[in-house]
Amino acid sequence: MTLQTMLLVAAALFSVGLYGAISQQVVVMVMMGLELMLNGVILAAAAFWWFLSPTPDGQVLLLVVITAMTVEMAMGFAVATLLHRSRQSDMTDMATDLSR
Amino acid sequence: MTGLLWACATVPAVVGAGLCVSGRRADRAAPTVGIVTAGVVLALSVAVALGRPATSAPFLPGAPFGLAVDALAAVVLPAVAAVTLLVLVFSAADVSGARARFTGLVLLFAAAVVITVCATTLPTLLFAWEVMGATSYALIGFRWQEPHRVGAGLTAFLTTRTADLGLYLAAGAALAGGAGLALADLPGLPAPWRDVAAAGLLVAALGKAAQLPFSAWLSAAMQGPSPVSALLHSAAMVAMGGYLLLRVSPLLGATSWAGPTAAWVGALTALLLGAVALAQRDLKQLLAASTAAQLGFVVLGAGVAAVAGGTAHLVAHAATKALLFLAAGAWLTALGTKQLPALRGAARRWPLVGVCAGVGALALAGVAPLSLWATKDAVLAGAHEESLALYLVGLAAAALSAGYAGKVLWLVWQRLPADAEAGYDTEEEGTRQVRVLQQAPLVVLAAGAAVLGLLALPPVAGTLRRALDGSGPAPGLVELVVSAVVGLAVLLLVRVRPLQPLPGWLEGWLGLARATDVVVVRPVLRTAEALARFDDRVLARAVTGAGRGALRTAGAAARFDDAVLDRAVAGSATASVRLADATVRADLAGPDAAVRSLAAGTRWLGGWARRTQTGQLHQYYVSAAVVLAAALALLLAVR
Amino acid sequence: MEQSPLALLPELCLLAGAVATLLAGSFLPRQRQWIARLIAVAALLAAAVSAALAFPRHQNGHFGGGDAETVFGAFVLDTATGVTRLVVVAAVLLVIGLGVDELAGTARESETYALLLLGGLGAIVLAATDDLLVLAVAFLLASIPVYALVGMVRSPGAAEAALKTYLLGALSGIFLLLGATVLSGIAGGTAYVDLATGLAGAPAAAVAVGALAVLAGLLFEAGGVPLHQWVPDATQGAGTAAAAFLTTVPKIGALVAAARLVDVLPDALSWPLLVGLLAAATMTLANLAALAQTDARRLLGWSTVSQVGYLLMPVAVVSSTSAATPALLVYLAGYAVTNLTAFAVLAAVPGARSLTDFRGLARQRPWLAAALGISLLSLVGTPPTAVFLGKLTVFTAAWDGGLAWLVVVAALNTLVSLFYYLRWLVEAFRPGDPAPTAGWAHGAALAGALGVLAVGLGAGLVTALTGDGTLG
Amino acid sequence: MLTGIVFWVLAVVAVAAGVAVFRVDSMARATYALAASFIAVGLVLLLVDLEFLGVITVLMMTMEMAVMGIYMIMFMGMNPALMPMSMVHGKRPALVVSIGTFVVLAAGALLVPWPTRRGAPAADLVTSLGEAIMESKMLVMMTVSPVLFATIVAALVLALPRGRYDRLGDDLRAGKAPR
Amino acid sequence: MLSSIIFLPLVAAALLAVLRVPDRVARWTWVAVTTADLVLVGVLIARYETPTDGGLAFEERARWIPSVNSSWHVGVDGLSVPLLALTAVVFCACAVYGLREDRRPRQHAALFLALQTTCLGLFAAQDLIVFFLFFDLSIVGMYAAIAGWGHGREAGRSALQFFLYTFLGSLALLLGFIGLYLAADPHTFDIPELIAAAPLQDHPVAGGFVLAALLVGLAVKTPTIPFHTWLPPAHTDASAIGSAVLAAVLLKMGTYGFVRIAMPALPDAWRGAAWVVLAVGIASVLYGALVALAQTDVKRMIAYTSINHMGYVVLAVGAAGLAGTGTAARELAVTGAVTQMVSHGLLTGALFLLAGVLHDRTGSYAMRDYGGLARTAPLWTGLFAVAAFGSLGIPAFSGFIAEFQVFAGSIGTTAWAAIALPGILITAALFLRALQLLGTGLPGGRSIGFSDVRAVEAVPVTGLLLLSLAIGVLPWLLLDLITPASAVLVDLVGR
Repeated sequence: MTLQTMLLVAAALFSVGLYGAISQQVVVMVMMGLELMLNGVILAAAAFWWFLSPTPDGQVLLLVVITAMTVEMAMGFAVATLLHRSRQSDMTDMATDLSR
Repeated sequence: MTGLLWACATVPAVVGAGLCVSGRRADRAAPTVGIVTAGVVLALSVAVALGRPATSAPFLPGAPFGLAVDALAAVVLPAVAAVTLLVLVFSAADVSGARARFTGLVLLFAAAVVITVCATTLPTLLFAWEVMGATSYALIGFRWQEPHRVGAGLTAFLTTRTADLGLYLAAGAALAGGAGLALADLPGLPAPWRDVAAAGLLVAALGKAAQLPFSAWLSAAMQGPSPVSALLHSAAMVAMGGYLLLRVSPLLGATSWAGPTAAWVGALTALLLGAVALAQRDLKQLLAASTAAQLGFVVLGAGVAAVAGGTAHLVAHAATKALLFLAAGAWLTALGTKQLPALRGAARRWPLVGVCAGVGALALAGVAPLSLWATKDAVLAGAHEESLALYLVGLAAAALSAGYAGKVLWLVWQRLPADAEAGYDTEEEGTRQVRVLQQAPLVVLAAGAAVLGLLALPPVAGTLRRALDGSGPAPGLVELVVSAVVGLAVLLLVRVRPLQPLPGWLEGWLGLARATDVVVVRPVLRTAEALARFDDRVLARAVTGAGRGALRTAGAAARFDDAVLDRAVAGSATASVRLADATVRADLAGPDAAVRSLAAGTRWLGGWARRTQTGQLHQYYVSAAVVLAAALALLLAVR
Repeated sequence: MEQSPLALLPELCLLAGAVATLLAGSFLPRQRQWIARLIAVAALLAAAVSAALAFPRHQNGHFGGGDAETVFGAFVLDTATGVTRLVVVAAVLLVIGLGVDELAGTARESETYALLLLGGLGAIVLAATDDLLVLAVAFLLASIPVYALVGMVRSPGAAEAALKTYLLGALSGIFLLLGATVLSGIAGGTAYVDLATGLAGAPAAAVAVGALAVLAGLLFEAGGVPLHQWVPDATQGAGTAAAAFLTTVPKIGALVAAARLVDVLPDALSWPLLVGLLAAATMTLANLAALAQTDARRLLGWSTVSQVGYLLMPVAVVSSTSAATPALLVYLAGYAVTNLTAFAVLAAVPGARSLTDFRGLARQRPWLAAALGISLLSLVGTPPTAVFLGKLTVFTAAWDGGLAWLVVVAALNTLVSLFYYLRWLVEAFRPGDPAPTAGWAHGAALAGALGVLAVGLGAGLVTALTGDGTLG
Repeated sequence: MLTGIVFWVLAVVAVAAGVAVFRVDSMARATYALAASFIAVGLVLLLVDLEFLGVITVLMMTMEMAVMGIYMIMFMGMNPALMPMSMVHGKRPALVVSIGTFVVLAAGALLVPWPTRRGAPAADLVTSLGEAIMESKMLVMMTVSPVLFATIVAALVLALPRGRYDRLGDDLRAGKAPR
Repeated sequence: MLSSIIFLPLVAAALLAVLRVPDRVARWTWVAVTTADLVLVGVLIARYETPTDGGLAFEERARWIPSVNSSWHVGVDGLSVPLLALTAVVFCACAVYGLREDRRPRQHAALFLALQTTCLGLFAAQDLIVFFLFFDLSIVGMYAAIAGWGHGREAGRSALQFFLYTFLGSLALLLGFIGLYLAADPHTFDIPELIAAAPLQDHPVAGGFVLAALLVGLAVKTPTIPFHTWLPPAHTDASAIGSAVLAAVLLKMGTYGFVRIAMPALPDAWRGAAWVVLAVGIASVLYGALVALAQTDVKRMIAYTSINHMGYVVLAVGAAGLAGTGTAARELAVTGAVTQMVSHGLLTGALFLLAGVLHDRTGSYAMRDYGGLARTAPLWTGLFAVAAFGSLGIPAFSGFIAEFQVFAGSIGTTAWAAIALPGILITAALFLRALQLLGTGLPGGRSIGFSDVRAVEAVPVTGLLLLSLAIGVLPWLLLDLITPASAVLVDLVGR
């Protein structure tokens, strides 16, 4: 277990999440992709903390990331609900009236 | 005395402007006012001719409005003033309708002539010079109801103005040479600028004097009323061309080429326009061509530094030709025609007019001892000193003048044909009468035409020559005799053997007008039209096209919509026309195409910009990722 | 390090105001929610007064320099913060003013005010902080109210706009967190002071990834390329007041924050060039896209994006010229008041959506048309209006900072922008029957127009506030 | 050595579960996979002495996935088990972008000359975290509170179709919403 | 003094915009205010004494944007006083002519009063930002004038084109100003300070770029070819007053910028670019004249002659930048350029007002629609003839004074300037042709029943023409003002 390997895994998680965020049509699935990206960020933060600068700052950072994740997800659910109610759809592809 | 000089210039100007502005209301009083003013001017001019004042007023920086009466001006100024007065007297009886405008313009013209004669700086000269041109335009086109007369004025004005550009050039050269704008300083200019100044002045003078190749305008100018022709096209304006050359004769002499050039142009004009005059069938046209030819002698004189002779010829010719023009005008008003065949025997109907005209014609023919005989020889003497060829050409020209003068003389004194009335009223409704006021000036002018030769004969000639600082030779006795014999012989020859019709190109003024039309006017107009098309179709449309293109919705760029196709089809007809233009001026197609593609490009870009906004979220994600990756690459690449 | 919460009085006023507004709103009958509005306005006024009073004290602080006063180790009290506070508070006040007609008596009126206050608070903290952690949290605080405000009107368009705003915001938040992680990891701390020292010798690639990611987050908040797509959608889909808010307030915070960040980034990488290119791309794309818009709101949305492009110019040169920070602040102030004036006109003609709906405005409501004209001409950059002053200073700063090409690009863009601003203006002066107008927004538009002129004419005063701009 | 093996196992689990999120054919299973991925990362956190944060991660994620499951049943009206999963678009660009991202990040991770470790972890990590939160990073937590407040307000505003005036009448006095 | 001259019209405009006074009152207020301003300018000229060593008179300076060293700085010298006077005169004439405006006269008056402030302010500005402020606002005002009171079907589009095109110019100008500001040390927008410092003297490349920006900006406004295409449609579709103001005053802003800013502040670069300027001037003279010759629409024709006439100015300022020995010639060229600005303002203003009469009576500008107007409208024809002759450079009118100085000075500097001489000739041809088509012959077409000019039309035109005549006969009245300033300018350019 080295910094490099941990970062590699984090990069993998981030990229997989990005793939999901881009390829998924259902809002909730897009959110899952985003979560997975955040998962990678968490892992990277931990790696940096442990291998480079084990200061309290790093811990607070992790805490902030986790908070952000929660908050974003809460908003995500709210928005998905809103969309579902107003358009009877939870697909991002269906919500393309606003363009150009 | 300077006050008198200013008055001499401003009185006719102010009165003339006032008459012009007051319009038809002043018509009744105008002739009287005009005659009185002209009389005052004559008196003033005589006074200043004797007093020789010089004065100046602030005008342009470094170039005051300078007026001065030197010997040359002292001779010419009274002559011009006198002719003006006589012409106004004549026209008081001759011109009808809008007399205020006519008199006003004549007085304005007279003021300009006074200033021209007395000008000591280039701006002053140009000032008056251009006003002469403008008033001559207005006077030639005096009867504006008839478009061809206005057109003739336009031709006259534009031709003389073309030549006037030389004065602008000369002014620039004077400044560049650092000599200032005074006429007297011009010969002192350093080498290249001196030549430029000389060339500019030469061109300007040749244009006004209707010398080759500018002569054609004088033909057109005959559309003006006869008094106008008498004043402008004999005594004053045309003469001013010759006068200018006489005045700057030192400058011409200071260059190696300007004098001979002027001399040859003058001589050739005298010869060729003499031939032209011989071929004319219209009295005024004949007189006009003769004017150009006679001015040729003046120019010749200036070119060979025979200033005194030139001056004398100028003055004598003014009297002679004004006389003839007024006579022609009297006949025109009375008989309604100026066609020579129709004027057969006209002299016999009004003997006084006939006699006066006869004196004029004889003088013109160079019959001794009338005026032009001696003055012309004074010039030719100078030419002889310069070169024999020049002298011979001049002599031939003198013979020609005897020819056309004789043609007129014999014609008008022929027996009145029975069917004379048939030829009348071809140009206007004749009055069949010649009034006293029309006849009186003729007498005065005839006297002048007869005796003014004294200026070129001893003892006056010597005085004059000394006053003019001239060193030109006096005519020898042999020359005087030769020319008198030639003149008389030709005159008699014409009497014995009436002329055969001469070639059309001579009657048509050497095709000068046509040539100008083909070489200058048409190309300019074509260019103007082409440029206007270019401006409308290419430049302006390109810009509006760019604007429209940017405004156009960008969806149009994405799909090649019907409107575009429709326009393309509908526009193909105009496009083919445009294509023709484009092929003719391939270089002009460059900016056109460029700006068009710019317009299209903006339109396309607008569409592209909006197409990035697909509404598809995953595409936003992809674009964000791609752009950020590119930014990263850029950051790492550019360091 | 000062720990006195009093130093954060304006922020506390906003927070307390938000809580009080929300609480009051939950007990007020529908038609008497104006009391909640009053509370919100009072809180804003209190914040404005306290911010104004505090302003002179830290006017000499400059960000990046060591002599600026910092509260809680992460909240810088300098000119930029002071100006941001004033501008944000004023902007929120104006938003409430222009939104009264639209919001009064609606079911969510008090919530809206609370969210406006919270969003304003987020923008201020975003602008004032010099710590990556606070930056990340402030990002959330600034963006979450925006999601709600966009979706508030409950129309399909609003829902879609909210979705897009949210999804782009979430992605940007992740970018921001990723960047914060990388930067703090290699620098050994999250405070900008640590970054300045820690990044100096750090590996360039890591710095590039980290800083770019943080910048991406801020670009979302500001509405710059490549995360700008939500702006026109949200502007079109949301209610007028919400649109006015989201095109103004978050940008103020984000751009100041971006300037603070770029200022501490090491010189090893060509940040000016990158930010300059992003600025050029933003303004060009937005102006081109705005050309053919027919919906007034969407047009203003794109206009906002283009203005962000100009606003990024001083950010690009923030570390190379002292003129950049004042220029940024001046432009932000001018832009805020101008943009809100334009939205006030929109709010004053509630029925108008497309540009042609404004026909007859000049005949029927000359003052409103004048306000529209002033705001649109200001957006173009015509003197003596607010944005002209901004453009002048910004162009000067960018040129001075070595980005003369960017100034040329910006000038050409200004020309392009004239097309669409003028199209709207022309419609307003054509004959026609406009929709009925609303009173409060009318007043807000006039006040805003006066403000636009005041900023331009009183330029000396404004620039005196924004400082001489010496940077550390 | 042991840590290494555990790490690799967890790493493989985390990534594999992450991949599985988008490979399984129902949303419910995707939720489980995501939870697994998070738990694996949470366990990795434990490996680097971040017990507190690791536990938090695991707990939060478990909760969140539970919420997600409930959410899907309640609001979407889907049967989580039977939901077919073929709602994908733009797979190719997604693949290209994500692989590209991975290559860039991985290359960075492997090639960047990372600096050496500065300092050592505090003896009591939780205490140091608490101190940091209450002292040097106090503003973070001060800001988090309005964030949570805003989130609650915003989420309710967005998610609730009917406000209090719909339920309680315009003057809030009615016991029931007007029908 | 100067500030009150500048802002008096604006204050009146604001009052007219706010107070809903009756139309009659609005019209007469307009006349009164412009007359008052004209009187004030007259007082200013009467009290004007040529400042020593190239300074300014009636200088006023107040803080504005100290952070960028920009201030409300106004002042006049021999280059600006004539243009201030021209502005006051032209606007006063337009106000009288505007007494017959019946479309929203109150707003019309307010707009033109505001426009007057922008013009006066520009000519008095001694600070680049103040200059730019008025430069830009004049565009906005003129746009409103064309779009709001123009009478072509395409008025909106022409106005837009005008706005876009001149706005492009103003942006280029702004870039140039910023470049000057940054080059100066300390940074400043103050024109006298910039002139004194001549900041880019030893930086040929940077100076070249800054000058290029300024040149483009000013060339669009002037306009010279190839930036002129906005002018003809703008004139064709503008009202008579709009055209008169546009041609008589607004075009001067471009050329004034040359002598006020570009030449003295960037002497080195100007000398380097002088050949280009000269060539553009020559091309403008000839091109403008030729294209005007081919026009069939009298207003378009006058518009194109503006390009020709402004070309003389460009020619002269280009020649003034040629390093040569003849200081006198270059001074004459500059004096001629300023004289030409005034002269063109007076004469073209008169011509456009006269063209407006045509449109007012019959709605047509096409020359072939008329003929024989000398009979039905002798006064109109007379005035048109006088204006045309003045415009084609006949002595006794200001045009001759200007053109003589321009040509004598330019040719005195470089013989190449003589290429432009045919411009005089073509201008003469086209004006006389127009006069012939419109005025002479027998009345036909729309000339029949054409009512002659009324007093409110004749008075302003006559006033403008009389002023032109005064300058033509007593040019030193004007030249004494200009000459010292042009000497200073030539001196500065020669640095």
